[in-house]
Amino acid sequence: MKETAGMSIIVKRITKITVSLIFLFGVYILLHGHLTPGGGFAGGVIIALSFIHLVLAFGKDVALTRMNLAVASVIESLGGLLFWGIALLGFLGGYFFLNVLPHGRPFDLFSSGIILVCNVAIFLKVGAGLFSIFLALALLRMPVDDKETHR
Amino acid sequence: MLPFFVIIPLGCAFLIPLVSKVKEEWTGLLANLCGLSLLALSIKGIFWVKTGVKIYTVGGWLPPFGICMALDALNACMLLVVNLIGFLALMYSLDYIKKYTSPGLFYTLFCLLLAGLNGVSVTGDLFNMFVFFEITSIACFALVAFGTEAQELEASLKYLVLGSIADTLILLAIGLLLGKVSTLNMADIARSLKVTGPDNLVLYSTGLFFVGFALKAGLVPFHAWLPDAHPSAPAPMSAMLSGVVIKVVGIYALVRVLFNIIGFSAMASEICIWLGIISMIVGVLLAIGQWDFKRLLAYHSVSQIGYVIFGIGLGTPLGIIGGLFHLCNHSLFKSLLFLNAGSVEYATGTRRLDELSGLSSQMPVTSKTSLVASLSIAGVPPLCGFWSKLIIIVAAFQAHHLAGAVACIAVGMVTLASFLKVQKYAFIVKAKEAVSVIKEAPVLMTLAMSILAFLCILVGLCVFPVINTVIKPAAEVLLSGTGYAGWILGGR
Amino acid sequence: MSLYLLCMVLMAVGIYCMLVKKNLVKKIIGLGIMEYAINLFFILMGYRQGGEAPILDKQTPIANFVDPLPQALILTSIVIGLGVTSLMVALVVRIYEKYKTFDINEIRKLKG
Amino acid sequence: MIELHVILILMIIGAVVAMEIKDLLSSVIALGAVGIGLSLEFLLLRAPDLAITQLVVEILSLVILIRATVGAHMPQERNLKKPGYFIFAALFVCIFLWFTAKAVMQLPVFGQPVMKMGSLYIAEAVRKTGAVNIVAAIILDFRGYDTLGEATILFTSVIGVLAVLRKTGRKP
Repeated sequence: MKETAGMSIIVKRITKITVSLIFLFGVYILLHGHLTPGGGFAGGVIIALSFIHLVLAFGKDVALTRMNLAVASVIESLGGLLFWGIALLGFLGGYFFLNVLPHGRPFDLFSSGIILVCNVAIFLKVGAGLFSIFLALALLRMPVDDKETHR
Repeated sequence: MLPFFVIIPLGCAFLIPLVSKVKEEWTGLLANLCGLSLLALSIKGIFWVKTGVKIYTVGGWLPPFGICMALDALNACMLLVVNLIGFLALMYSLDYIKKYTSPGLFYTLFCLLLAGLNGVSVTGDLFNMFVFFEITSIACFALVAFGTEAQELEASLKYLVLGSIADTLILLAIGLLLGKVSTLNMADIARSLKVTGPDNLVLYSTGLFFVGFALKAGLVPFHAWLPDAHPSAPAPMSAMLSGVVIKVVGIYALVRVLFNIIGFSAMASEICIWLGIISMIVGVLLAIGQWDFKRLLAYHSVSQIGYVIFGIGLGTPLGIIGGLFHLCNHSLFKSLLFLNAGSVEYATGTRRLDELSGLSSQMPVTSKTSLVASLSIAGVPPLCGFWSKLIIIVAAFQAHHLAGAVACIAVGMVTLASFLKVQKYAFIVKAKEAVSVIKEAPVLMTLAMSILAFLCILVGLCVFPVINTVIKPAAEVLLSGTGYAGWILGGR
Repeated sequence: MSLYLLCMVLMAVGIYCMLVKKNLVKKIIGLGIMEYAINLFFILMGYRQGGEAPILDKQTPIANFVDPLPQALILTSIVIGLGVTSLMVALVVRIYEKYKTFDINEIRKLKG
Repeated sequence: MIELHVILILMIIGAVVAMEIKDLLSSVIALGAVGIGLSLEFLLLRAPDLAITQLVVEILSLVILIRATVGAHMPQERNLKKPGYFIFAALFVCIFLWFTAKAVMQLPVFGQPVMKMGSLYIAEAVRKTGAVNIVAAIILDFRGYDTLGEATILFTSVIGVLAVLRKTGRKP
């Protein structure tokens, strides 16, 4: 059953190689959001796409053992709470959404205060959220039992 | 204090999915806590705004640079309406939502809806307003389809198609204004437009705003989605949709843009008046023939929104006071009526008026509160609906708008007839056979309904204090027109 | 100017598609086209002749940048479009499941 | 600027194809082509942030749309029998285009935006936020509140999708 799920062996083989590369690219886009084009949102979508890639190549069952809908929605909420918390952190300096962290030197990776942290939060939220949209749509078509959709 | 109107519901919305993993029952309590704190905050806001307009700069960036939030009397009034109805609907949901699966998702969406409505009310930035619009709309689309029956899905899809056309038109209008003045702060736009004066572009964006907001508010040529979407939602959500959403997203945003950003012109006034009259008449005529309780209420919403836009469109101080007062009153009695319809459906399982009978003995609280609400909406003294309709009619006579005044009176009569029909079929006429299985709705549902009925009577009895503390300052904000820019930006 | 007009033609195609087509998937497509057109319109308004992307460089100082404000707004707008589209797809999939068709003429249960 | 015109005209052609073609899968793919064209336009208009985002969002929405349509029994789209509705819609679109054209004529000439706020942001972004990418500085610092709203929209639609896709809505 496991052998026949998903696409052919060629696709699976190549997916194993490319998925990690796509993942790395997503992280790069995320971390350099304040220096180069990209940012948390684009990075998050790329990560979600890398997981979707896995699901498409290996079939739902294999992919679900690593990442299921419940985990995805928890990560999404956590990402949201993180972003919300960063916004609240601004109250330390007196204003909602104030950039309280040190700005650092321009062109450094760790610069620009909350922007990097916000990018990470958006990344978690967008990646997990879009993946769970895809999973929910994909699971709906499965006629057999779907424990994951019951919450 | 201002950002907390958005922070609290957002935080709750992000927490509820986590809480529902642990214990599903706590989600309702959390949501109610959120509603209660928002209500307390908005009551405080009403008194706080007496000392002048409050500005909050998000992130410490001064107004044209960053996003600012502004609290004036009009905002404060809208926030009070939103959070009052929101809290009571949440309280009602605690029992009502037991009929549905996954209450966690419902409460999450409801908190997001509250966040969106509060965000729209409190913001002073045009694009930010659009963003919170979208939160509101998406939460509404999802909540209308919450029952996932075929009809509900279809109503939600219809709402989504028309709603997203409206959003696109509004975004286009914002884009045109942005291209012209290159700023997004409402006060700054108002000031820049005053300098450049009106031209085709501003006129066209006004038209786009008009169509977009009228679609959102369900005014008559654009009302096609409303009678499907409002009855399909779960009852507390219907109460929110009819009581609050169409007003904040439609009327409030429209008058804010028309009066305070672009400046109220004679042409806009004419359009408002005629849209209002047509909505009043068409809405009530369509309502007469309805036998579905909630659908009938939805058509009456169209008609009553017509009163509001007619009153505001008159542009006179009395007309604006009447319009805003009717807006607040309508959110009280229309939410109450939708909650009544919900509890009738909860107890009997049907909304068809011809299948109901003699509920007054089995459901005493529901029938009494619905009597209060029906008399209010029909404009029977001394309930709240009477006073606001009276003010609107007097204002219409004062403005020498006889056609409007006559239409108001006639529509009021037809409304009375229509609600007498509801009372007769659903509550008064005795049942042919004994239907003893029907019980009164659970205690929290009756409590929410009783509070709303009490408020209807209270507002009707203390008309003048209510108008003086809440409505009149709000009307003054609108009357000050583009002078609003001076309040926000100060001397700069 | 001609670019603005072409962009509006694209938007008109989207509106026409949404109003006329009876297939639900076509309605999603119309919504998508409308969103593309409006996103493009914002960016066209922010373009500056011979401008550069608004990202600073170590070597060259502040130069002739295009307007960054519409770009920031449209980044938000793209996400909004994605959210609305995915919700609409979910609704359409559910409706398909109930009726086994995408054709709106066969679906119409609601009156009015 | 001829390349912008060419791509935009191709996008319009793609949109018409997506609208008129009978096969739903082809139609969805044509929409994807329009989206890729949009991404190219963004790149030419010096908006690389948007080009990346548009590209990945386009791929994602294409995957979701194909997921939704593929395997569905393809209905033959029936021709409408009501020409009146066509004429009404066409008339509406024409009026829309006419008024838009009039309004658009009053915008600043293409290539010379007003940039009242834009130049302020460009001048101050690095000093005040430390971010080199000015768009990132705007979306996450100057207008960070908008981005909180944006993230919330996505959250709302995820929760909405989960709510809509529940197997049963009401308890029996």
